[in-house]
Amino acid sequence: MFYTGAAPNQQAIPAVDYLMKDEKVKRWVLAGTDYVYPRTTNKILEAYLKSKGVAQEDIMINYTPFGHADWQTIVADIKKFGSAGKKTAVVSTINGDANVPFYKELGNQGVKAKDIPVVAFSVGEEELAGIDTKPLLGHLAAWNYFQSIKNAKNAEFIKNWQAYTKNAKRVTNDPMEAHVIGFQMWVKAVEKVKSTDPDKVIDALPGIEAPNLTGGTSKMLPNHHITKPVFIGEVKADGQFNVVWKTPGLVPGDAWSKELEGSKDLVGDWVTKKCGNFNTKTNKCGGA
Amino acid sequence: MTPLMRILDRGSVIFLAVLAAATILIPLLNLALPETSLFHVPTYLVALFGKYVCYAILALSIDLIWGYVGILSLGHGAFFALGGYAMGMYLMRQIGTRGVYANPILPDFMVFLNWPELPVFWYGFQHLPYALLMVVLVPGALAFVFGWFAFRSRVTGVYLSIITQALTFALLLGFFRNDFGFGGNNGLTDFKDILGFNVQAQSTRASLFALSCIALAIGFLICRALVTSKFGKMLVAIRDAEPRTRFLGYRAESYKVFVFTLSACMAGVAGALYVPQVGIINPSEFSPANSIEAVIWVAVGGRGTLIGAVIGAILVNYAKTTFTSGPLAPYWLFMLGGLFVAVTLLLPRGVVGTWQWWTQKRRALAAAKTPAAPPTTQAAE
Amino acid sequence: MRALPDRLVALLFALAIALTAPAFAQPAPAADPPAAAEPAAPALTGLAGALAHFLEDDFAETDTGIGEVAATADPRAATIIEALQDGRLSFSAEEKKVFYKDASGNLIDALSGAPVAAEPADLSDVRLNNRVRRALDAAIGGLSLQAREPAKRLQSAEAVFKSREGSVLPALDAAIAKETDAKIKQAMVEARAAVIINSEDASEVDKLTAIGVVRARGDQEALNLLAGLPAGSPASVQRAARDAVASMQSKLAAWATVQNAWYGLSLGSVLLLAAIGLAITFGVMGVINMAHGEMVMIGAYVTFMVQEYIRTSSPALFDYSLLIAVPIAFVVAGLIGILIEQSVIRFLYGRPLETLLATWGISLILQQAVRTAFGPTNREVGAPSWMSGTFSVGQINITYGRLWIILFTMAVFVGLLGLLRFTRMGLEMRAVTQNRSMAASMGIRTARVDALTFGLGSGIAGIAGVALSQIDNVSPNLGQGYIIDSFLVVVFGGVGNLWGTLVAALTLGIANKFLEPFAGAVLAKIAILVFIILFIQKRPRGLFALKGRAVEA
Amino acid sequence: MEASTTALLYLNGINVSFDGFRALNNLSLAVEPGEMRAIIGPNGAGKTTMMDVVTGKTRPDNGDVVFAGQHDLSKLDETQIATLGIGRKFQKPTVFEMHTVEDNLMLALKNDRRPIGMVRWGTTSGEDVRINRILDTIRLGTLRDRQAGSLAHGQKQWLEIGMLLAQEPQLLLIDEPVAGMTDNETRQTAELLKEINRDKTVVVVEHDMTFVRELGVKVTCLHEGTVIAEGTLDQVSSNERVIEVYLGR
Repeated sequence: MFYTGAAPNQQAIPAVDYLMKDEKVKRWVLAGTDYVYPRTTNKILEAYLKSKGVAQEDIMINYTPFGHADWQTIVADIKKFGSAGKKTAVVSTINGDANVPFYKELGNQGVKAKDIPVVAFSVGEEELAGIDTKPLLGHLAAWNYFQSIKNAKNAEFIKNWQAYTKNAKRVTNDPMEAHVIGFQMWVKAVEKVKSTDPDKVIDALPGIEAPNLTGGTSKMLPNHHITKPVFIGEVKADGQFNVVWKTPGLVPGDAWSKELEGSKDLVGDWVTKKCGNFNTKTNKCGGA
Repeated sequence: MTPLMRILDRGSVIFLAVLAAATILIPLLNLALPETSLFHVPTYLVALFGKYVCYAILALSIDLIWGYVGILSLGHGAFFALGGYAMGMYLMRQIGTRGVYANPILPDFMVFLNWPELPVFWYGFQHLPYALLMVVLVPGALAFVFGWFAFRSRVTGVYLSIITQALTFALLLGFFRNDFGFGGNNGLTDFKDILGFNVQAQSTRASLFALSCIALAIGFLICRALVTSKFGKMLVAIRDAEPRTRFLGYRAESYKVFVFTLSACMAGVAGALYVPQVGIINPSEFSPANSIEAVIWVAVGGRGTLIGAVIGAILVNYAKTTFTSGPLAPYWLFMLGGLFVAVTLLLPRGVVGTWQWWTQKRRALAAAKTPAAPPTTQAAE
Repeated sequence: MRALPDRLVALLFALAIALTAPAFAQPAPAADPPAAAEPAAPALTGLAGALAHFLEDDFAETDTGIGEVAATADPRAATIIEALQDGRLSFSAEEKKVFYKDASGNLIDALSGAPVAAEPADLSDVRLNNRVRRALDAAIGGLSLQAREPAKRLQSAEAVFKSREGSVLPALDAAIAKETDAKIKQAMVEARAAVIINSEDASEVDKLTAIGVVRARGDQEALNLLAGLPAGSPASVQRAARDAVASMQSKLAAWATVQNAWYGLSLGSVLLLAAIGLAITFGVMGVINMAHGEMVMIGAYVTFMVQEYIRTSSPALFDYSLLIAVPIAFVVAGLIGILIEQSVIRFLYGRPLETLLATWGISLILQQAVRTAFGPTNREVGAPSWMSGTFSVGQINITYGRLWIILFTMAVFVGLLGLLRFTRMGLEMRAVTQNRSMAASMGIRTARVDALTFGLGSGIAGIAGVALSQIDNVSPNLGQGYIIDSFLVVVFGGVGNLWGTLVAALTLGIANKFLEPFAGAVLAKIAILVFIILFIQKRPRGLFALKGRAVEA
Repeated sequence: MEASTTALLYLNGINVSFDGFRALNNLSLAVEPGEMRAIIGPNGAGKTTMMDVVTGKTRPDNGDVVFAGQHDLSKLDETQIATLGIGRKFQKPTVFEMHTVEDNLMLALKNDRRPIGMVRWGTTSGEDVRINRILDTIRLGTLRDRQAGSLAHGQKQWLEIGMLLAQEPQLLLIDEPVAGMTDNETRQTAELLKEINRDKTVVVVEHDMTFVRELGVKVTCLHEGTVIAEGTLDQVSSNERVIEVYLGR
């Protein structure tokens, strides 16, 4: 398996860094849908925040079910949590359909990005297309790609996509870019080994490079993650993102988080070690 | 007539013969023949058929209560899923140190969620006999408690349907929670082996298929034996005139609880056989839509016919596989929705029911033409 | 005429900045290392120097620029700040000039104030982010404290309260002296107190007085302010703040209960809205309409289409879009309901379980039809201005959207009661419900009444969809989320009894919201479901059972 | 509970009301063992409600319902009352329409009523004898294998009475047994009931006065939930109050 999407260190950590530095956020709400990805991300974030000196009482973690629709209480709780005198931000790993009522409730209860910004990792252009974005102005998203990023390659991609869907309003987003990169890499790997045999392609993939749509070149790493730039965007009134920050270069994806006790010694290395969970301390494969 | 003759009428014999043939032939054609052979059954098809057979057992369990007692459960998927989870828990424990976190006791998701130790309700699941007991016991106990409350209070008809739906919905929400201890939305997956055999192996799959067929045959025989017995006649009596049975001195609710529990146990077995064959069990199995879909299998086949339930389950699922994998995939819901409407409006007896009704009518007509038909003699045992 | 005071204020402002700037930690720009490291641009002074920060296309620089622009004793400052806030400020890096567009769209050189003939080639907007917006708010707070419009003055007082920007103190004092509107004056006094509490050079006595003022305000913001007291405050001040926080917290806790009840009421009204159509089709007619949720969904999509149409044809009507959508949704959903009744349900009367299956099939078809027509993703339904925002009653926050939904639900409920009680159709409906054959023999066309009743129930579901489009996803799955809850509400309340439905919906809504803080959203919901399952077994006919047409299988 | 009565069925001061409507109003009635009693009364007099109270379908608001001098029926449910030996025929004939005549009787036969005792196939020879005897009594011998749903209305009435007999009760409550029957059938039914009355106590509710006359038993007339007259049919039908009730004021 290869991951062309973002690893937590390619989305969550840079976003938190940005909020800490630029917005001086001291208090954190980690709100997510109750499933593995938010739990992983929040676990990493919690460890990361604590390593940066954030106290336990300044972190509020909240999980809601899929498709949660009635956000009145939770948004009120967030407001309350955010009024303890320290700058507060919400890190949202809320998934799918639950986002619309969540942001609507934020808007209704007057939680503005200026007061309590919400940074999300699963809200992109496609999701915003279903929401009235006016009340969301200034809320943030962290991705490795935004449609609003200006370069020739991206402009061409957007043009082709809109022509393909015969809809000039169709938006592009990060997962699409990830597939574009992934597909190019696969093609290059196939060209390299001159075969579509999955095993051969798998061996050839690490090290392959492909241009991404944000002006750089992503590379497949031995741990089967890729290098990507990280962008932070603020929601604009038209449903697009205004890039307010980006990493200076490309960030390599970590298969195992450096922030967590159980996994910081682990690396994924499918090239030399042939193993997804190689322990650098014990020099053994298999986690322990 | 001996009891055996009552139980095994011609249709049942044919059905069991076909089932037996499938039980032997499909694994044989899969294992013994080379892949290049024209008659080779690919492993993916064996798994697919195995899935259908499990659905057929579920349909059978629904038919037993809906067709014969008139209890329309819109939450039978819950019992199926509970049986599946019990089996999944056994399979999880078999992973042992081969998990990502290599914890010998805790399944990966528990390590991930920082669970310090195995919760009590996971104890014992490393032993297959215990897990199998739970496969039957957990759905059975839930059905017993639920049925005991519901039938004693004479909750019937649509009210019962609505609260069965609420039951499975509540379980759906619960199992989605990671704190519940069953792996949250991901459920239980990444199974390695069952009784030491690799679940992915071709021979294991073939064996599981054969086992499912045998379970279907046993389930069918149990249902058939029940419905032809005096007990079964009582069930139909309750379905058609429940007050009459009470005034005759029967405790209708005891009958209902009994058969509802039995049906839930069957659904649990179906779920338990399903999980190793599809390799995953997750909370979506609890979704009310799944349960309602299972009801339509029975309606299509013909409720109150047993064989019809099996045929309906296989027909509808075969159609689903065919449509959802082809270019018509977006229209599958139209098809399924149309099926619901068409069957209830045009074919209320279902395929098998209509056929039975038609042959019976023909026989009655034939009998009416020969008035000299001798009065049936009583075969006292 | 206003030039003199403006100038004076700006002057005082500049003075204050000069005196206090180094001491401030909060307005980050001045203290930010990169800003400090910047060669202090000795050549450019005043406005020109301030504007130079906008050329960098860097948020920290822009932030600094805003502070400096506000600090210049220049009459153009307010115009420039407002232009930046509205996104009308742009710059040309090559020409090293900053421009803004005036109301009529002309490009004006910000420094000279002269219109520009030719637009520079590399003209680009000065970008905003949250940090810049906050800085803008603070600057505007200082600049428009004496604006002519009362709303603006109030807004800027609130902005100061939040920003606690010490530099505006003189301006604030001046404004307080001139202010005649009691409410605005109070807000300004509170803002002043906020500034004092956070200022380092205010006397202890002043701070204690200020804490009193803030304590009297008593809301979450005030609590927020006092809880975040600067670290170096004197002990007596800290003690006073602690006392104030404690007393405010206990008061707020009491208010929180009221707030919870309000949330419950609001959730209950959503449940009621979703269930009320079902109370007609299921409760009155005994038809198990599993496609009820899809009628709600259709109502929501009608709202979407109405808004789309208004957006393209007459945007001025946007605020009325929901009002326009209500009758259309009623008619569309009602007609679809009648179509369903005529084509399917009428053949299945007396066979409720079959109706259940057939209508489930219809619900799948409707969902897929909408998915095919509109796509699987959410559709945007906007909130009209009168449904956005919040207001407070005591310490509870009431969002306009929720308030309108509650009122709307009550209106629908009362309207329906009236319809059943006072109209010919309602009379016929009740007659058919109570004794079908008698009604038929008295010349009531029962088949027609059935169709109309079903249409009415569906139409009401459609209306519910209009309201629910404001709080939920407008997607093909919208209806699925409500169907089980709706049935439970109707069954819990007692079939055939509208009042029962009302009581059931509100009870469940409030119970849910009071359970949520202890159990969390999911467990609360599960608890409610289990409660209803048990309750129905205790009282199979619901809270208020009435004898309607038999719903038995 | 006072057991000072010899009556098999003893109702005393029964009140039942539904949503404000008083269906039974201080109703008192005693039926002696071995008696056959006819109950008449206009529509809405409470005849069926009275049967509901006796058989446990409706709980009385107050009053005593005593069976065989020792069982308080108001505390028991339908099933328990049926097991005590009270059989009931409904106004609308209620048989198991999908089953054959034989199966209907087989299910009604006095036997083990627990689910587990029912898991067996076919009938024993002893049961056959009992079924045959009942079939003779109810004159349905030739229709043994017919589906009950396909029987004529009168035949269904008889089948239902047959099921009551199979139950072997002490007391039979029979609600309108001859509704929809031909004169001939009515006469046959009267004979049937008389035959049954030889060893069982019977309470018959009926509108058909010819039928009641045919039975020739003590008659109780109900009106608005209370007894207004009791005696032979002639006595009752000459009672002024009864005439007033039947003919209107």
